Amino acid sequence: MSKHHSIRFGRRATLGLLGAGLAAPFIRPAAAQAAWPEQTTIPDILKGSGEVRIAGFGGTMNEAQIKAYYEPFEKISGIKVRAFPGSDPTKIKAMVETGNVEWDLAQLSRGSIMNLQKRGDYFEKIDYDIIDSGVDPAYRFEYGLEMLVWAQVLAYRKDLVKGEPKGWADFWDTKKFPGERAMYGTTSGGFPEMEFALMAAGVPPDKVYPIDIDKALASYEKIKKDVIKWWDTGAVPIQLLTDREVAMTTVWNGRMAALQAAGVPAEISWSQGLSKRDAWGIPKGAKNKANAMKFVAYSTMAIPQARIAFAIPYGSVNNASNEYIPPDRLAVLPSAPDIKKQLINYNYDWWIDNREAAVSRFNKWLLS
Amino acid sequence: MTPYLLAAPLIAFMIAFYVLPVVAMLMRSVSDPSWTLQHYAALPDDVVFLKTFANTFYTSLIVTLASLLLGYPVALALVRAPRWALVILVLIMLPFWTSVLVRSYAWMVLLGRHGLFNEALIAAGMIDRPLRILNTPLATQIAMSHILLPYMILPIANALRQIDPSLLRAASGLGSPPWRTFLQVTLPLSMPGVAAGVLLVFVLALGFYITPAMVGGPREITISMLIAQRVDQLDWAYAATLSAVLLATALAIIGAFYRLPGVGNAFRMNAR
Amino acid sequence: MAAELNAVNGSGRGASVLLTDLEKRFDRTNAVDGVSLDIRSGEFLTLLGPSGSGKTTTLMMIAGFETPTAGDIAIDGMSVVAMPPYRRNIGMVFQNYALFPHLTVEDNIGFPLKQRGVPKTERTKLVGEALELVQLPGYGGRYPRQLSGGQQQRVALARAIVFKPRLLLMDEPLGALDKQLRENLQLEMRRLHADLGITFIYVTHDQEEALTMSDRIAVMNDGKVAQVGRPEDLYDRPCNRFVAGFIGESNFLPAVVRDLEDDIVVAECEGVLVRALCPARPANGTKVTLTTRPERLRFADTLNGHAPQNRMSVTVTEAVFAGERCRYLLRAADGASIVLKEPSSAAIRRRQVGEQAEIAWSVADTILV
Amino acid sequence: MIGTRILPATVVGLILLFLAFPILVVIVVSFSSATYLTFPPPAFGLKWYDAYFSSADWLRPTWLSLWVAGAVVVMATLLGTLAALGIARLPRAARVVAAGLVLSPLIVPGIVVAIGIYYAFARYGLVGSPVGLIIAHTCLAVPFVVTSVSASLAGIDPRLEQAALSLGATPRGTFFQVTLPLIRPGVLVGALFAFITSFDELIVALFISGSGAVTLPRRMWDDLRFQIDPTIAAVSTLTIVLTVALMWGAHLLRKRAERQVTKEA
Repeated sequence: MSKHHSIRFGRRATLGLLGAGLAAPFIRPAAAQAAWPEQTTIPDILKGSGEVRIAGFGGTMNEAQIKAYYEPFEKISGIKVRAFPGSDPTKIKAMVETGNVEWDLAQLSRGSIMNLQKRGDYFEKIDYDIIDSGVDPAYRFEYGLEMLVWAQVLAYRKDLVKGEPKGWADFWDTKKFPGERAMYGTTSGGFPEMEFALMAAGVPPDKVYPIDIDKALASYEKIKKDVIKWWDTGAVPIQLLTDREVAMTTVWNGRMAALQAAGVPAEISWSQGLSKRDAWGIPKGAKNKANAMKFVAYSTMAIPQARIAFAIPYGSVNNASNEYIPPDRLAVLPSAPDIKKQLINYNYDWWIDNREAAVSRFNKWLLS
Repeated sequence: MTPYLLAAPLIAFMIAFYVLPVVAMLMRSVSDPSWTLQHYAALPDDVVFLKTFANTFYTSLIVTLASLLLGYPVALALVRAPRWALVILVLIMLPFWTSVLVRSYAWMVLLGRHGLFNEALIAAGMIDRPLRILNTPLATQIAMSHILLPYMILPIANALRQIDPSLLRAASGLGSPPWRTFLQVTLPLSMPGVAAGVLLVFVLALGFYITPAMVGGPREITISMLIAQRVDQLDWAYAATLSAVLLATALAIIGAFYRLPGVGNAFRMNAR
Repeated sequence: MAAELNAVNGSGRGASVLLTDLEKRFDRTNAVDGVSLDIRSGEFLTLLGPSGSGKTTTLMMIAGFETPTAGDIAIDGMSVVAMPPYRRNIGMVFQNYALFPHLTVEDNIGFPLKQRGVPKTERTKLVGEALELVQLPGYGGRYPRQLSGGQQQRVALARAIVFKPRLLLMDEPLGALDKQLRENLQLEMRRLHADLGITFIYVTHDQEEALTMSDRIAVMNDGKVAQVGRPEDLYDRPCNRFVAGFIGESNFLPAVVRDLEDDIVVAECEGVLVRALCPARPANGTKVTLTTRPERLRFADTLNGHAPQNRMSVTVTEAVFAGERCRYLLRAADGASIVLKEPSSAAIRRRQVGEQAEIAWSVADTILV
Repeated sequence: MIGTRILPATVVGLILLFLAFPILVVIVVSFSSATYLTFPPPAFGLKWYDAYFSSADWLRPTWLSLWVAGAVVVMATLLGTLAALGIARLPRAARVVAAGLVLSPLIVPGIVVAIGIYYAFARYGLVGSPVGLIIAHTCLAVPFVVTSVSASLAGIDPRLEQAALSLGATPRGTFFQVTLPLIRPGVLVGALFAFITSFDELIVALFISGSGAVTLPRRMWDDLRFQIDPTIAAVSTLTIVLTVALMWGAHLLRKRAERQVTKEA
């Protein structure tokens, strides 16, 4: 029974892992209506034999990935895919250190991968020779390749908020938009949304990084008493909106569509949101490293990237994907051109170097 | 020799599969990155740690008191009302079978400003505007008490069951009114059970994490959350340090309690 | 030696038990401190003493639940110190019955038979006989909790004798029962003892019970045997103040030895000379204590010619009528308090408080301790 | 007079309501037609039960959890009962050490246990298999067995064991014919707790069930992190129904056994 109180709630809600939860059963019937694009050929270099063991986040995310690229890859490449749930940087660390590398590929975030890499050699380098040219250079890095785009944005209840809040100044303005707020906290490995605090204080989106922690905390101070919950996992703000506990909150975009489909009058305001990404990383010493590389290359091609968006509202890292996605679907993806330009790119590099300081300063401020 | 032989398989099993792994993890508090006590030395100046520790203690204390106040009458009923014993027992045990995650969501649904509780109070005309309970420390205390109540009830019921009924008859035979019999006979004799329950609930409450995170107030951070944060940041030395402190605290409390007469004996949890 | 005794007694049904310098230390205290006892075959011996006197510890050592720190226990001439309890073949009845709550009466009584591999049909027969013996026929199917205290005690007894042990140990077996029931069961145990002819070792702190039931009593105090003897010997000839005080009521009077006549001591007590029996030969001038039983004292004027040798003048300070007898508290010349119990009779005049009187008693009832 | 009876009954009733109400909410929500958790539900239906029973993704973890928990019950009850018997007879100092060791899983934070066990089990080659789960869960379940059995043992009159020995039962015979039947309720309660401990364990399972050995709590977790739909309420309700049925069944069996005895007598 001791585990009841020790369940790690947001253990994997770290860095890019946040993306996992966007795997809501996003209007599954609707997704099935439109015809999914099919990839019919691949370069021979991506073909092979044997297997590749891929760790994802399980649940509906896993279902989406199976349909979007695990099954097609098996068919077209001859490499068998075995999917595991529960990807987690702490496990990668333990696996590599004990030499018991169970996975050939793991869904993580650039932050998790670089943070581990900073402490030792935990990942294989990515072979960019075989990566599709459509993959935006912004998503490429030495020890991993980003493969899924999602967003951390402002959401509000239309029946509790009059007008359309746009950006963080509005979120902070509790006179113009009265009502309780909720924001992402640090409780179990979360990252304070200092970017939002800075933009609320008037810092232009392109000047947010490097983050001025003092300034961010001073800005937070203005909204502290209105934030009734510092949430630590994606389900909480959704439930808070559902129950009318808050008028406005930050959310991960994935679950919002399902909420709207269920009839809750909630809306996303994309403006000044953060664009975050999940990435593939190959654990050091993976047995099927070559197959993993092939799969990374395949899954970031335009069509597989487009297919995932049919199952869940995630964006693509491949610039060519958008043409395979129907416009009405594209309209809810963070990678849609209209939305992408409203978002700012989350700076993993700054957070890797400053996470501990930022989090402990935030903790101290919160408790003061 | 036989007692040692009987205990040996379990002790060996636990040393191999539990103690060594956990000790290895805790050792990181002094061996990471090199042999040092700096992680411990830094704690007294660590404001976040101190406040969190105080908050965790305070919450555990409140929850223990609440569980005691709520648990004692139920334990008494369990023992004194044999006809209802099974029903009461089932109601006590039910929460055990419901995932804590699920129960926390149930509390969110119940305690919210538009939740059942507030709606009922408003409908009854007792309040005009909804009370804020969810996302406050009170919600944490309610939900944690709910989870831990069985751990209080069972030891107390055990102690009550062992009281010789003839003592109670004797007391009432001597003209003692029921409340005085309770205060002078039942309560003192059930103290070992109370102590065991208090100990168990307090120690378990120290490690809570998920419930405060889900239903608690904006400034509630517990030691376990802090540990989880640091594990996530791959700062395992600090996580191990906090774990060791939590463990030492729990052990110290248990040690202090074990000195009380009868507690060791009453540290039991059988339902019947 | 025990074997010899056995041969002398000629009884094969009961075991003889010989305790030699038996000792049991717990931490620093000697619970049993050099007990030697020679218990004859077929005897009903009671270990009597206040709580903490070592009687139960002695019994537990005989049963095999405690190992002696020193000394020896021999049953029928064979040392059993190294023998585990389950091989000693001793029946035992415990204070709180110790019936197995999960077994029926039948299974409880059949338990020792089952351990000995007695086949089921035989077992049923023997259990039935045992139930007859303790007058509980037809109770075999019940569980202990469905029986009264007295019934449980009978079942415990049946269970302890059903396998025909040669020695039966009983640890305050009647302690938890009410007075009426105790007295019934005391008689029943005597009867059983007579019928079975096996050796009984009985522990109690109740002197009346000990006196009623035992062939011999070993009075224990502070881990030692204070005196062993037949009930009447202990009562009439207590050899020390503890025994005199523990068994029955006694008057203790300070005295000084003045003369010796054969086996009789003449002592000065409360201003008069009193004669007392004494096995020892104390020198003149020795300070001693005389004991007498209150019921052996008489008011001299009620004695119709019969003239005990010891006499003394007293004042009545308290008079209590207690049904079958009257109890007087008297003050002697030098101020000692004396209790006198007189059988009540409408024919005898009751004394008043403040009245002067002379009391008398026989030399045989006066012991010097 | 009436007040002295009704007032305590009301208080106890309210406390029991407090215990039961969240569970009732879970049960009601499991019959909800809504796709999110809300109470009271807008309408009722069985769609979440349908979702559960028609999904191998739910049924497979259920079976795995059931048989892992079953194995844990066997291991923990066996090891724990033996140890409780031994610990009770140890000298004081050894007893305190052994008890501290056995009870420690109650107080070590789960995350520390999980990481520690992961490292060790990786070395032992136990990660990713049900065997590893069973071993780890056994460690976590054992304290409940030991405390429960110890309590039962402490409640046994030592004279019963002495009586058995005096009646000719060997120490072995005494154990099987007297001690064991007497501690059976404690053993059963311990076994029950062991089952729940394993059946509801998440944190260690998250770490060491790696290679596809997905247990039910873990499956719930994967679902719960980001979406809250009533399937988990349906799963919880099924567990509750099963438990109540088991407890009631045991009660009826005991009742019947007692009634038979009374009839014979």
